[in-house]
Amino acid sequence: MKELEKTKRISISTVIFILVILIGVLTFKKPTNVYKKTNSETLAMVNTQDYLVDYTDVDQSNSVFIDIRERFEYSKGHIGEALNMPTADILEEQSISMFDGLRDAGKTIVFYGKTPNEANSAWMILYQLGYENIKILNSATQLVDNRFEVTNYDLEKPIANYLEIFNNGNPENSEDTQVLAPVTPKKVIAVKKKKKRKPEGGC
Amino acid sequence: MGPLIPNGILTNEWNIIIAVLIGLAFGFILEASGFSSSRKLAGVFYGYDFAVLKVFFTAAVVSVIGLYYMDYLGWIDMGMLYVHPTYLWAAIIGGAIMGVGFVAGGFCPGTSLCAVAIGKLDAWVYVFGIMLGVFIFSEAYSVLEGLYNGSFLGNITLVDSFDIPANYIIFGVTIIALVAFFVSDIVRKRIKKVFY
Amino acid sequence: MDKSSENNRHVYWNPYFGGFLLGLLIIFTFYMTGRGLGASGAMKSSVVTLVDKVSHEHTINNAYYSKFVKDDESPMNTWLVFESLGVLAGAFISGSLSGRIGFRVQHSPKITSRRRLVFALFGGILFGLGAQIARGCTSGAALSGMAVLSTGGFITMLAIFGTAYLFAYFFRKNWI
Amino acid sequence: MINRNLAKILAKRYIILASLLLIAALGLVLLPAYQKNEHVTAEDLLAKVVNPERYVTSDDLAHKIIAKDPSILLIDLRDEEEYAEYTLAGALNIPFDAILNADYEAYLNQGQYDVVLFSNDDFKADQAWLILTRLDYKNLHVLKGGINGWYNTILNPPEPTENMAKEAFERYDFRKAAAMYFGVGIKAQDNEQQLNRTPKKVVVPVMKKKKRKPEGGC
Repeated sequence: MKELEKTKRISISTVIFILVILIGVLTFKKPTNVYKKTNSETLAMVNTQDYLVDYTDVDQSNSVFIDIRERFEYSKGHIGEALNMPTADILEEQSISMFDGLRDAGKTIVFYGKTPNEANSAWMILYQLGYENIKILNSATQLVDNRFEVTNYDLEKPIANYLEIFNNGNPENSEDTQVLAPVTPKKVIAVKKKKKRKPEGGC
Repeated sequence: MGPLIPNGILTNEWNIIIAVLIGLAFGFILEASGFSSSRKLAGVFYGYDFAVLKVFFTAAVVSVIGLYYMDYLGWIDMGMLYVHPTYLWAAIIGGAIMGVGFVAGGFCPGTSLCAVAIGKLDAWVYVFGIMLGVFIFSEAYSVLEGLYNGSFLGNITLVDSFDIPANYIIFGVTIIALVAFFVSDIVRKRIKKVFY
Repeated sequence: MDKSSENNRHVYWNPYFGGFLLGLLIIFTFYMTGRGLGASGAMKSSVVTLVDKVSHEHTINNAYYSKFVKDDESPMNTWLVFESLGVLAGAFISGSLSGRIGFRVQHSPKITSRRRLVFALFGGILFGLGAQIARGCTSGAALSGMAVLSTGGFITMLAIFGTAYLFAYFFRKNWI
Repeated sequence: MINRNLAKILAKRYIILASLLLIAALGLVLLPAYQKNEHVTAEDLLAKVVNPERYVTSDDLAHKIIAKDPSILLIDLRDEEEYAEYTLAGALNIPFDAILNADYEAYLNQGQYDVVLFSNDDFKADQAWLILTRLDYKNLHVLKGGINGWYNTILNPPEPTENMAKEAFERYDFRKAAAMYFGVGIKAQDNEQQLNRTPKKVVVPVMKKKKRKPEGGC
């Protein structure tokens, strides 16, 4: 049983192992921003229209407008009381603490940009982080003659009957003119399995 | 972050190189721990040498503690790891057959490869036996298929089976391992020494 | 004590140290590849390759072989085969460093070499059979399974060692 | 003296080692649990959001479609009726509600094609992009302006006025030609033909992504 006498190596390696764990734990930082909503919850929320609010429906006394455009655009003109917070800054420590404060105070936050599309991403990220008191202003905003105007916006509304455009300028219907019609090739898509694979294994 | 290859951080070509390197280390550790000697291995069943139990349990405890720390620290994604599937009766019956084979032959496949490398002739025969066993299994697969594929419980872990958080299970396993080490030392002192 | 290689031959690592390094190796394996260690898979691949060489027809018709035979690559081209080649090399290095290389049959002085070889073959067959049924051997199922707390791994481990202890009595002459 | 002390410590060396191991295991139990982010963290997601690279302009897309670029895969996120009415050439319909369905994962989560998501505007497409990017799907793009933008730029481009730069005219010419290519404004064209053609079925043989399959290793 010679081997049991030799404990130098095992002692040293155990100490190193414990040290590595200790260092790892001590230097470990918890993720600051954690998703509170799963993807399917987000998808369900996005499918409702609850997060969109019209300018006229905003309860001014209990709401805070936040302009998510860049600073210079904000400086040119903005909604009266609005604060400025470009999309890139929404996860800064100060921003998060501000959102926390507003949430705890029961205030509604209304994001707006040039169009709702612009405010969309910022809203979505914060919604997934659990800030349910944020809404998007369903309006387009623009600067007209140095006055900041808020106009209604038709979100995701098809602007035209697409078929009409084909009919326009095609008054005559002849049967034998397929020559010019571009026949779009049938797209055959073979999706290969991705590089990222689940490990397989076993003995 | 990890595991590196399934997450695509390292390309798949590395897999082979790493396989050889891991094999090298595996073989070295097994051989240096004395697992190339069938009599040392069999000692665990007769109480004169508990190297198998010690190496095996230490490895299991260290790896499980290490992996869960890494998971905690976000260095590895436990969900990406391959969890050995549980086919209840296949595991029990297969394990029982292996147990008889272990005590009769004195090796398990990994250790027999080590013994093959250092020229133990009984290990050569043993490896040949394993291959014969695989051959028999394959030929009799139609008979054994029900057992092989039956009672499938999924790629479950003890966390799923007992519904206890993994950390408590690990703590329990650690205690069991330490008790086993302690008991094995007592047993070894009482049993007549066998020189081999 | 460890002056001559004759003595050195029986001096192995502290089992805790070996186990500790083995544990680190398992962590490393999972960290790199997401899978555990294994050994008997290589032997299965060899068997499949051999049978495939002898009769390709047979491997395709057999439900078990056909799982591992692919048209475009050899069944030998698996992770475990490469790992096992590494095991052979690693064990050889370790063995040569401590002077343990040499062709011999290791057996208890009470039995003959012939008896030892017969039992080795018998044990090998059983282990090969069992490893296929349980989908893994001590390293693949039990050790790597335990590292990720796999229920199957624990069951396999308990089954192996439990039965081995039960049957140890019948084989005692071979070892003690 | 030193030797004796050392011997004392050595006598207990295994107990010390065992307690170290126990402490390590206990540490795991005692460490405060925290919630983990799966896939992409919010910070990384924001960085990707701020980066405008995900947008594809309709001009670029028109170029690619006309050049029959094989690397793009168009995904129409509108519902089936709208899809049946009109869609972009070669687009595949994955209704917005269904983007998380496992059936469509093979299309969205792959490294082979540049996936271009589009809806009527880019609002929905952006939302889908965000949800899918959080899952760490790669190669996803959004058609800037969506179908409305497509209509306004390619199919019905505004005519440049006299005092505009030369590029504007070149762009206009390209758009006109592209519109022609996509079947607009061609005289003596068979309408029925057009109508039947547009909502074509796209045949997509998909290889399923390999799922974690319990495989007999040994």
